[in-house]
Amino acid sequence: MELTRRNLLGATLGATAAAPVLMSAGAALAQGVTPRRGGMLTTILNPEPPVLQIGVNNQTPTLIAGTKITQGLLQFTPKLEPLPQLAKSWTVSPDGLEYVFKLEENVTWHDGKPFTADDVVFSVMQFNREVAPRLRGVLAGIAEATTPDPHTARFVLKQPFEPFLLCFDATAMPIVAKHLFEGQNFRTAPAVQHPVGTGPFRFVEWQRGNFVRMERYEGYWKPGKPYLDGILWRIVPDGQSRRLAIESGQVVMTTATDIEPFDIPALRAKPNLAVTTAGWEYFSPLFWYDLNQRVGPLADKRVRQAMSMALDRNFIVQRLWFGLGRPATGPIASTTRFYDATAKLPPFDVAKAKKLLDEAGHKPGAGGMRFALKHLIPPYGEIWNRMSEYFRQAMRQIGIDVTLESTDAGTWASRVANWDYETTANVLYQFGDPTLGVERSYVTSNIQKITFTNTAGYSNPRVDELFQAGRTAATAAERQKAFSEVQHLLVEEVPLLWVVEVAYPTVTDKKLRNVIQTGTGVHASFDDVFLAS
Amino acid sequence: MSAFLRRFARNRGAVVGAVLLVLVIGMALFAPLLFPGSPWDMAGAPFQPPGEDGMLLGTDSLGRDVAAGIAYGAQVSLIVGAVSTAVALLIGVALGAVAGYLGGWADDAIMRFTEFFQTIPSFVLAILLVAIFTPSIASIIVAIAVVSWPPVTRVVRAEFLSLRNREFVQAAEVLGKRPLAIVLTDILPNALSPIIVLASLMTATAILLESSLSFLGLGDPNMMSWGFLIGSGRSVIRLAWWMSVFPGLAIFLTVLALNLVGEGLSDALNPRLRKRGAAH
Amino acid sequence: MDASRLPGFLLRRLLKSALVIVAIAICNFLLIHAAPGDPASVIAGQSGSADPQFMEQLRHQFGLDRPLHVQLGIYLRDVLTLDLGFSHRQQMPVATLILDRLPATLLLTGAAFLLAVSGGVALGALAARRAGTWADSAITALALTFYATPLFWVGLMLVLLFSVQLEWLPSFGMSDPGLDLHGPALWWDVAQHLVLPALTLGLFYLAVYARLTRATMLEVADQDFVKTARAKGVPEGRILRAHILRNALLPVITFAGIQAGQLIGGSILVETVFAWPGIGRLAFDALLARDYAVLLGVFFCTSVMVIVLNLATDLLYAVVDPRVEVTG
Amino acid sequence: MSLLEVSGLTVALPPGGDRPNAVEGIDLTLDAGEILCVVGESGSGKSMTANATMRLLAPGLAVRSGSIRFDGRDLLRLPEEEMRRLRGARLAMIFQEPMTALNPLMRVGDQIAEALRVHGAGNDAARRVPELLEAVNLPDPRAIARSHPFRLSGGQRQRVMIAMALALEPALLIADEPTTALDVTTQKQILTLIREIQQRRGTGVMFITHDFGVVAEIADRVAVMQRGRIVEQGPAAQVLNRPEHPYTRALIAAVPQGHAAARPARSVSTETILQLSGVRKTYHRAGGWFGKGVAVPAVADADLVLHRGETLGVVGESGSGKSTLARCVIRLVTPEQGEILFGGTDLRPLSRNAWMPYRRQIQMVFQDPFASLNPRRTVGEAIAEGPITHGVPRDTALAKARELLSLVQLPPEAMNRYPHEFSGGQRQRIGIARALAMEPQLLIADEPVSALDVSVQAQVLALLTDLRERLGLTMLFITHDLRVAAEICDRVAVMQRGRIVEQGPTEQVFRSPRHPYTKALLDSVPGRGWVPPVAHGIDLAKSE
Repeated sequence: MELTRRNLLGATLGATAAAPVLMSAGAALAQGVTPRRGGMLTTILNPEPPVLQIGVNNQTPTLIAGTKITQGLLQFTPKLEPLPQLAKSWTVSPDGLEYVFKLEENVTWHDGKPFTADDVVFSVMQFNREVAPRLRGVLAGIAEATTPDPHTARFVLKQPFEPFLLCFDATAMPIVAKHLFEGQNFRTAPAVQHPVGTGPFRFVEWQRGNFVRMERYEGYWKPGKPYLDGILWRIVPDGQSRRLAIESGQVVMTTATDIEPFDIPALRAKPNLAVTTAGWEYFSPLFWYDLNQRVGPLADKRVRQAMSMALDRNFIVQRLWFGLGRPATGPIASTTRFYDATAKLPPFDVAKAKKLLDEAGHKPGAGGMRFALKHLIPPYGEIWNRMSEYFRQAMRQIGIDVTLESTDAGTWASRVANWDYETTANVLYQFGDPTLGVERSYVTSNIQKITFTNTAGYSNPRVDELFQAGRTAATAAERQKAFSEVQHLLVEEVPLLWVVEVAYPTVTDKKLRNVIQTGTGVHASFDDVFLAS
Repeated sequence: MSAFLRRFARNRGAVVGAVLLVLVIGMALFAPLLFPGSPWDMAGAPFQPPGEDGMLLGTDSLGRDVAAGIAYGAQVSLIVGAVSTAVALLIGVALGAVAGYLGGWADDAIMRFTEFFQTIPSFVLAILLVAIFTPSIASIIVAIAVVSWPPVTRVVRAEFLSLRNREFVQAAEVLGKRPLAIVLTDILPNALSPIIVLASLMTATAILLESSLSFLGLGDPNMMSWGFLIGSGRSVIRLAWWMSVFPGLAIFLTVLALNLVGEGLSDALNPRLRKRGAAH
Repeated sequence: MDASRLPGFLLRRLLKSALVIVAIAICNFLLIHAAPGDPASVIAGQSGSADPQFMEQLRHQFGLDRPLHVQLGIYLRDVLTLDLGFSHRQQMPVATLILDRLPATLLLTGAAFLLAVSGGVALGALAARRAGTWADSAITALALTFYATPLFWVGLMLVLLFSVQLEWLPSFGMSDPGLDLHGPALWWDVAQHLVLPALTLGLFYLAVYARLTRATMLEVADQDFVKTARAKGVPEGRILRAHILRNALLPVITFAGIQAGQLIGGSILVETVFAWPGIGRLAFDALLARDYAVLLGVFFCTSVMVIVLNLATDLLYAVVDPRVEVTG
Repeated sequence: MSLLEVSGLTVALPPGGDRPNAVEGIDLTLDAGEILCVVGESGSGKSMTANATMRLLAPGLAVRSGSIRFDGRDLLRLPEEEMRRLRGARLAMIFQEPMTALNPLMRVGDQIAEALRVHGAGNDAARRVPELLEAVNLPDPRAIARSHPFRLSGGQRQRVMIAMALALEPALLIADEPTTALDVTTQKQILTLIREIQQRRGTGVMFITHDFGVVAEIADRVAVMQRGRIVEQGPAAQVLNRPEHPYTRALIAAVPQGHAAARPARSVSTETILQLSGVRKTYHRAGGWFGKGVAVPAVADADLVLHRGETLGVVGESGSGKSTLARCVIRLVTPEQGEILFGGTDLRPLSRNAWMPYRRQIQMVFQDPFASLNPRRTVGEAIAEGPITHGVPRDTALAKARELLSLVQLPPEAMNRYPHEFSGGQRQRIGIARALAMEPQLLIADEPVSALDVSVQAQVLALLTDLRERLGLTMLFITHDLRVAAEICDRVAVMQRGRIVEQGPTEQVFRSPRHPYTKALLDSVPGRGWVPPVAHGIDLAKSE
């Protein structure tokens, strides 16, 4: 399948820096509206992030707001093809070891200093290497990073790594100013509190608990952009207030979890609002119930299969998520590369689930209960509580007595990291590729006392082998083979109870144009977003 | 006793309160009969308005019966209210009795301690305690008790202080009765009326406190309380008003009932005040 | 009270307040140590990694390897120099976070307090004056209703009515930063935003004051000196103002001092419902994240506010009531 | 035409009272320059009559019929505003409780000025207020005017009340028990003051009192009330000395004679049962957190001797330390110094346990019959409780209690009833029975009759006298009432500000007092010149 990769690279190699701009302008013209310069975009930031520097913090609100200030080398289409951002073009050597990025010239930081390849190498080799644990393994595979000229950055890998380019999105590999971070503690440097980037908007003011204000950076490297005068992020902690804000026009955009799923149907009905779930393909968040395999009954495959069969995924998607998203079919989301539609979980079947439990030797005891489990509720809001409550009721139906434990974010993270839980729930991003975002939850080598690793403690040598094969295979076809097999295997073993492929809604006022253009959606820099009059 | 009942019955509000309270207690006791099964069961389609689908008060976001939730919630709210009040009374009466009976430095020390607790914003302290000791029915009860005993101490101390100098207590002392016997047979029985009145008001406050804690997400996740219902209904208030309105009404009526009963008790146990009330 | 004795009185009260503040600081310290897991593990939990070396480093950094009384000493020194600790979640000193939010809370609680006191006293006085009439019954019933209704529920219902149905008032925030207002326009905007939260927070306490005022006025009205005033031919209106109300206000003042703390506590609920950017909201966010440094900071700060208010009411009481024991 | 003519006044009680009308068919006249005493026991309706005249009846009480004509106009039919203009200007009133009758938050001068101002005479208040205060014999009127009421003593406050009442020179002054709450020396001064002012200005005074001594002191004419009706009315001399109505006669007969000489001296043993020497008790008022406490000496170096079978009276005004002294003896109060020898043992240093045997030997009867019994225990339990505490079997103790009830002239059914079912006099009998249940040698009686109406007072005193003889009791009798002391005590000790200033046989002390304070006290006894006519054969028992 060499061709596929060639085609992909060919398409992007041919792309010019102006292409996306023309595309979006074209799209706008097609709707009969010329981009209008001016106007403030008011939107919501929720929950209020601690800082706005991507990398230092990687929570969704930080990423959404931070990408307007800080940029990456590339961005990605909904099909996960690379598009230029700070890199205007790039080449990959045929052996897949050498990556050369040609950078935009005339780019300046918000403090006026020029942006060069030194910044890129610093960001990749030092800043992100330290602050981004997820990429540490990938970055450790870089043998050499050089700057042949101030506008060229060259990376040589120790061995081929097919998804390497996917790591260069602003959300994964933010490019920061070397002169502001070098020699400092990256987490406490002054630039963390007052972020400086190359993006279309510069940070102006943050009244904590109230709002964050960004203004157009007049020295932005794309002439004539951005169209907007600035962005005002209001901090609205209450869900109903957020809904009211978008309905009443006090804000013109909401993102991610701003609007609760149950409010979406009403908002869809509003003629002046547009609701879309596009723009999350790069992340493909997958929701699952996490089962600690070290807990007695959960080590038994049959018990896990029974639990999986007790979940009515259609009900969950329709009733709890109000149709936002799709029932999960396996460990890899359907929007992620190498998804195999033939690997499918067995359907909802309570009777069969009970039979499986009987077979596993868990006969119903007093009160019809077979055994008891605790469930640690992730403290992230409404939908999580509902999902945990659903889990308890679904499990009780097949005779598993689930008790809920509530906790706080810190304790939740530390208990999950320390394997100190029986069951819980989680959502993980897949970052477009199984090697980047799926492998980590299943391989034996990643059983670590750190969150977002294989904390469930699932271990299967064959699964380890297959993920390794998928990681190192040089061609997409070879990778597909490995990943198909692993999907079939995992669907059989159900180490985790995959439930929903989450699709977060973006609600916009129809005056607001060009919002969702890429596979990262509202994480784009918004340099071509405008408010139609 | 019958005179007391007559006096109590003369207060119309108190009778209404007592009837309401009996209804709420009955609802709590008979919840398993009225709504067999768990209030957490998904009994119908989600977000059914009241009356539809056989659900008297509608269903919530998981299709759970709001009416069942309110009935079972009465159990939790009443238990939390009663137990935390009992604990607070235990602390408050003990401290107040010691302070009022012994006087002197013990009184001084206890009163400083009490003032200190009254200075601390009680709701903030309750939140802190529940947060630190993780939300569970036990931690909620302890937190509510910890913030609600100071008024008891004050009232009991004042009563003891005044009763301590009453002649019948002095007479008991002159007869050679032991201090503990005097406290238990002479002073405490005569200090009971304000304590009973206070207890009914405290139960009301405890129910409000519990609902506030639950509303902030500090409820016991395995206990369907009224505060939990409002908290979970709050975000969908425009979609399903019944989810927050009915539990809110349940809290309102119960707290109102307890207050009315408290006032009735106060009047009935305190004929002097009743007369004053009637005189105007 | 004689004006000449005021400084001494003030000094004694200040000393007493200082002692209470120290006691609260100690209480804070004990609470941190009562939390399951030591502060290091709490913070480690928040940063999502619990590597033993990191924990050791944190323990050393916080002096947790020192004896308890030394730690207490350090903590007290920090608190007294207004160092309330550092929020590792917000990456900011707790004192800065709180000071940023304090004005909003003061505005909200101040407005609610004024509403509660003025409205409550007025309604209570009216009810007492008209005791036994329909006006009294209506006021009493209203007060009882507000008294028995959960604060947050009232807030929700007000939003439903005034923001959602009638669209008269904004339902959240303190101002509309999108309008970029300044001067009087900004104040007007803030005032509009203030109405619902202040009403929500104030109504409960308005009920409390109305009930208290009514009860004490009826009690005072029964006292001998009121009869004296009547016997010397003082008109009813003046009896009400100069004799009854003035005496009835004494318990109201005392109570206002005591419940100031509850008002601040209530602001947590109201600020959450109305997205008011005050310390109540800060506390709620800290609560969700179990950011204990901030929570305890808010706890300490609100306690100090209560002490200051108590001091103020004591002074006011001393000025109003000549009988106050100046030794208090 | 009289200044005030009350005729056929009937005031209804709210339903559920012990009688339908508080007062019924009251006819009274009062002329200018005359003092009319309305006298009666508690609940007789005398205050109600006064309040009705001012139209200051508590809500819920309504005038059912009758008229009150003042200056020819019927007050009951005046519009409220007109009535208000009369109050304070033409009609004035002073009350019983000087401690609560003034607004605590207002300066005294302002309160007097207010009386002037509301009647349009506020302009010269600055001049008039000190004048008025001076007229009621208050020292340094300007300083007093600037004071708040709590700085003044009870007597001073009552003077302020009088100054305020007289500010606009009213034609009629109604005084509702104005001296009842005051000490006898102060009472004397206030009575003199009222008399003086009334004579100087020709004011008509309606004076409400329960005390025949006061009546004898001040009245021109007397109206006697019983259960809401006037039973006898006439010139003072006639009613006091030749009462016609049986009730009046009974009341007057109950007034203690006040003349020790009238009674033969009793023979008393010389065995010393109690000896106090150098007893001292100081109270410390707490000074708050950082304030200094204030030391108040309550008893200072008291020496006393009490012989077996003797009754020693301790007399003095309120605050003189007489009650504290009694409480020191029975260890309700721990004195810090001195010796309390009881049968040769010093009780002062004894521990609580070591005191226990003496609890049986020394007992006490308290002042307030309403406060001295635990409302939640039956009478039988209350009486038997002491012996049971001391190890007497329950049955024996209860049987004994029954006997004691008959001894204090109460029916045996009383055993199972609660205190609130009894009248004040009956409760005091229960209190006495409770004390006697311990079979004490020494009985301390702390003002045992001062809270009782005069007729009941006589019965309780008679009971005590009787028991004393029959049981051979030794008594320490605390009282502020010199007439009572004279009636029952063999010897008296006079206390003033914590010190015993004089002691000796009752007759000797009363007849030829040596200490000036004793003299002043005796001079202050109201109606000192009046000797109640002895009226034997009148049955008082019915009045309970």
